[in-house]
Amino acid sequence: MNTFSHTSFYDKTHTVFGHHNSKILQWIFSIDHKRISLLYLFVMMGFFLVAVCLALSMRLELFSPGQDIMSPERYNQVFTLHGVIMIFLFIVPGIPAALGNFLLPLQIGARDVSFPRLNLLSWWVYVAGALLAISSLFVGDGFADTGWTFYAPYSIKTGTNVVWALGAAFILGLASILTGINFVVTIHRLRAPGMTFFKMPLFVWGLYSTAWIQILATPIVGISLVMVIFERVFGVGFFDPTKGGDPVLFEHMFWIYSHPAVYLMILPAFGIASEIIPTFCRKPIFGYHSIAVSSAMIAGIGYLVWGHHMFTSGISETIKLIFSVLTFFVAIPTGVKFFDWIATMYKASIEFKAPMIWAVGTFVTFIIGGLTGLILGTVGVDVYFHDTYFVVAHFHYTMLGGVAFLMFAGFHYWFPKITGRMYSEKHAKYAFFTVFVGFNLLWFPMFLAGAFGMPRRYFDYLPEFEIYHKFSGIGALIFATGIIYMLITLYRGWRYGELAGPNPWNATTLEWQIPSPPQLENFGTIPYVDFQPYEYINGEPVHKMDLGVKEGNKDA
Amino acid sequence: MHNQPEIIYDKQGNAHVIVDYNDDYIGAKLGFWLFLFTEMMIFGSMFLIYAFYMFQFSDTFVQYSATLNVKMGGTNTFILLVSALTMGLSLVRLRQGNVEGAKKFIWATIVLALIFLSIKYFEWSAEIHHGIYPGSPTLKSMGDGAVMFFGLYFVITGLHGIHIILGIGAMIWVLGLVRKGKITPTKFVVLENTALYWDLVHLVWVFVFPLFYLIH
Amino acid sequence: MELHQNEALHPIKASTYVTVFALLISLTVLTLVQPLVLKLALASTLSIQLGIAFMKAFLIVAYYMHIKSNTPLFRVLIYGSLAILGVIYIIMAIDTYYRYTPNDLFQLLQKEG
Amino acid sequence: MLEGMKGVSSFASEIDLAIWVVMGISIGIFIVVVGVMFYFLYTYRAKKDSREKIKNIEHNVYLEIAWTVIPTFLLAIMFYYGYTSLKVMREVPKETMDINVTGQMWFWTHEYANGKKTKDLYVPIGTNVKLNITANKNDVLHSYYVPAFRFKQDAVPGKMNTAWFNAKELGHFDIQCAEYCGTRHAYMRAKIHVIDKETFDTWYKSDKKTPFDQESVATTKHPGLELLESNGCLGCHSVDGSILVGPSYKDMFGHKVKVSVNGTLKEVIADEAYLKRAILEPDSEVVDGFSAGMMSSYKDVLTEKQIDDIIDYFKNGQNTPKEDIGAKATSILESNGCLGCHSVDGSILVGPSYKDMFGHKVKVSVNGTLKEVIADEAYLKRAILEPDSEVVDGFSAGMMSSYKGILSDSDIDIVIEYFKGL
Repeated sequence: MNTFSHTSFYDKTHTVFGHHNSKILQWIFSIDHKRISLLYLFVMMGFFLVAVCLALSMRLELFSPGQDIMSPERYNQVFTLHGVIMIFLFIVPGIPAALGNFLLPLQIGARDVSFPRLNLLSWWVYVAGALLAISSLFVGDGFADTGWTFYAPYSIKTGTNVVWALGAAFILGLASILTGINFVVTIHRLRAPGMTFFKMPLFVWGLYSTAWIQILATPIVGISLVMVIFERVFGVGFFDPTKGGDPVLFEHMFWIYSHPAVYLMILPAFGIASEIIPTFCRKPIFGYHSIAVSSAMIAGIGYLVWGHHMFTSGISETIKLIFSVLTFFVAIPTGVKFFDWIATMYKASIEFKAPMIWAVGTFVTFIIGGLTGLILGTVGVDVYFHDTYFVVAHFHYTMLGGVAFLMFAGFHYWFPKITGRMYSEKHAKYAFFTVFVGFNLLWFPMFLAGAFGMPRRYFDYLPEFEIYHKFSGIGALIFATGIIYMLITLYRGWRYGELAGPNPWNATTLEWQIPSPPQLENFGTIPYVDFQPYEYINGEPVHKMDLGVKEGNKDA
Repeated sequence: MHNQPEIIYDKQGNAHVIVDYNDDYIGAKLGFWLFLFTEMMIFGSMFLIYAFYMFQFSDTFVQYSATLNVKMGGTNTFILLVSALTMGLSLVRLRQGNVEGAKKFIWATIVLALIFLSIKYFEWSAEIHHGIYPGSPTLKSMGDGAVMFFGLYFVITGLHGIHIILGIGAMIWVLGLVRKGKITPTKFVVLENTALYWDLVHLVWVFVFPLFYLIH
Repeated sequence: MELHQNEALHPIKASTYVTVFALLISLTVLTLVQPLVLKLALASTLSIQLGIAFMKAFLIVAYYMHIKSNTPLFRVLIYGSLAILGVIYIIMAIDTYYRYTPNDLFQLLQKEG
Repeated sequence: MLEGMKGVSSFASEIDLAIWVVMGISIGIFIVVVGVMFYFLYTYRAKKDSREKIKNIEHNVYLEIAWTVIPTFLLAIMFYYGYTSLKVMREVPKETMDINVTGQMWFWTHEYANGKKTKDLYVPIGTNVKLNITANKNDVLHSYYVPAFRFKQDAVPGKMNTAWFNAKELGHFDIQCAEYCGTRHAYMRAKIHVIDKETFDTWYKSDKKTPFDQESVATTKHPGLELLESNGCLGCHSVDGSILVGPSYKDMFGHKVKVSVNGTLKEVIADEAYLKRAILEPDSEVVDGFSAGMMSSYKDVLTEKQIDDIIDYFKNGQNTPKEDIGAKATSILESNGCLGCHSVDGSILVGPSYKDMFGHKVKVSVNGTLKEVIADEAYLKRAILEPDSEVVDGFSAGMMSSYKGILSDSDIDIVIEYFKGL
């Protein structure tokens, strides 16, 4: 890797136990936030591919009615595993722990996060949780078959390894909390002098709001999952109707976390969009303040809307209406963000590079996801759509077509910063279009199937629905092909791409003012930040600085 | 790493200190407070479950609250109160430069915590001896309200007990750090955070005690 | 240098601890005495007990945990977090209260209309 | 499309209106937002001189107020329709026919006020029906979902939830389970049959199992089998030897079974004591090859007498041919759609009637030539498996498809046995 003219973090690092000679130990014990972020990235993408394979096997099973390649029990375990991996191992840690870890210190002008050792610990905790989840596959009756929601009392009754899966989810929650604490403290303490909250890049705002959700909401689901473990091990009975417990209480406790978790996933993704749009529009972002504040508002109101997952569960009518109103209130700041991004495009000079195309494509899919969310927030309508494929399509349009797509947009955007090289622009665009076509073919038919009454989590279905499953099955294959295509393109860029230089996109935020890939401790000189994050004049950044560590000035 | 604080100047020539992430007192405290928030949410949601079932089975809750041993619970309340004081005074002593005094107060806190645990142990054994523990047939026969009351009692006091044990562990670790000279009258944030943790443990008990022992 | 910074942040004195301790002890005695002296309905007992508990909690957080002498940041964060917990409690309370009157809102509307 | 996508309940039109309004608003917002975005993307794409034309606009207070207020207004409309559609669904009329619905692992039971219990729900047209939906305490969450009626209500163990409807059209409408409940969640289906008032009343007062039964079958079934049916046992255990989630009841009684007790395998004989244990403490001895935790105890569900009836069915019920076969055969004929074309009362539908068929002479055409055969077992078997080889005179070939692979041999035997008695 010594092709770069400087000593990057790939060449030099510090670990928790001092210095090792072994390359592997230098990675897995490194306390450099950039290395930890890459550790997260690889484990996470590995699990993403596993979950995609699981999804493909489900689509194959559902391609025709009746039992084809697996038994109903196996199918239920597969969709549970798919959900657990995608939620707890991929999308929750996704942007914050991988991209956020890499970029947060770079964007605020810090040399690392506040607690580098805690950062490494959180990765280890994450790996431990992942291993626990995976090992439960091979013990006893196999992985839990409860769905990722672990609804009691089924999760208390089933003979599968629910305790292990719950334990894994709890441990992964712990990792998420540690990351959250680290980020909040970093943002409060380590911003470069002069950088007030309203001079921070918007990705940092997204991470900040997310970190608060990680800190305040994760413990609630953590303790609820522990309660279910207690139910199974000690027979406590909080959620067990035979002992006077109330299963609906579990639904409450579960969604108090799991709904904010949705915003936990999407807020940093919005942050990525807010970075990409001004860079490729070559102008300052429209409504910086409203985008920043709306992140905090979404996080705040997002805590109080969990009940819209429970409109048919028999909760009180009054509270249904309150939840519905609050749900609509979350839509307003979200809408404002989109309007701001689109307004940024007005009188701009838009360059259609791969990250921008990903971002624009995501806007289309996420707006569909968001608007169907409004349909689902309408109480009486939700009673009809609840737990059908309409919901499945909705949350895949938001989570995959929103969060994951923006995450991929972020990969393309910061790829030159992380690797120091460029990928093939042409192949990256082709990969995007493959993914985009496959995605819509996969999920759009599900809106129709759901609207016509196809419930979710069905191993088999009435013959009326076959056509939708056929389309989805084909779409799934195209989608998976596109993902592989994208990963190959990125891999080839990493191995053989041209050197990118410090600022290939001519962007403004601090991470582009240092060499790519960054050096250990990121900055040689930390600037006094008395300017806004996105300042352009005639499409050129106003501030051009060279903040890298000067070789030889600092030794180990 | 950096012993001298790093300073940069803005255009007007004013000096600004760059916070060193390796040695950031406020950061360490802020981080610990955030951790305390997660603890607060954990106990907060346990009390939420308590409130939920209390509303449903209020008569039973009152009835079985009377069967808990107020003497033992009350004694424990006083023990925790005193231990919070000794923990605070150890911090005061340390910051006054009196390392030995600080150590004595930490020991005192550990001893008080152990007394708390042993009283708790006797209390629990008495109840378990009567056949009252989660999942027991006796408890089941006492009705749904009793299952909930004692379920909550064992889970919340158990969770609190685990926190006490972790606190004792933390204090022993702190004593080790003091001996190694890693905690000094000028570098005391670990001790301060441990004291904060101990105050939280006390704080939780402030609510646990009346809610279980005194509602009759 | 940092030591001065910290001292400025929150000077602590043993006398504060002892005073707060005395207050806490007296409040605790009050909680113990209340059920013996006053036999009240559950709601009143609860409000008295929780009222005292909140007073004790305030004393602990304010003085033992130095929030009084900390920067405003800590205070804002604590109040914010407590507010969110509080709203969650309120929402749950509404649901719990109405759970046992099926179709609560519409039943009430029907009665009026 | 699912049976009866047209709204059938009295409030379906309100729900549909709400769906169309919110969909319409959403589609409108989508077209405007995405349209404007693509217009900008096209107009302001990077060109040679576009850099000079960039305008750094960072605020516009009026615009920002507009795009906060207008969506709020649209959302208020959506909320209003959400409210009205919920209202019609939740405001239960005063005069209702009450039906208790119990969900259990993979089976719905409907219980009428007079104690009638059915698998499918039969309701008279134009009547307010109130459903009290629950699940057994030792069961799990289910959700009673009737797409055509536009409502859905979770069945929560130990809690009573209500729903109501007033069916405006005759027909048969699907009930599905919409809350994940385990292995056979997808098969937890039933139907609501909306029938006219007279048929309903006659049936309601009779002892017939369903309004479509030709004769009262209540007496022909073994009481144990009925209990197995109405308690949902048949959702997991078959009576014909096929393996669902649990072992089949066929040939169980008196035979040896391998069970695992706390992890160790041992062999027991399925006698009365064992079967009783299996019903009351299903997890204490789990039959080898099946998993624990799937079945919940029926301790508080079945009475002593009922358990005895069930065990008596295992012991003797399967050998009481006459009455039992009638019911069994009817259900086979019904569920395979035979009765759609063949009657049992002599009337001619698409195919010949089953009445007075067995042992009688029939004229059939074989490859165009007519010949006379006697409808014996061999002939009937051929007629079921290769229907077009001999077509009864007066009916056309190609109407019926072969039931090879659909009906098991034992099914065919039962059916033929049944034909003998008609």
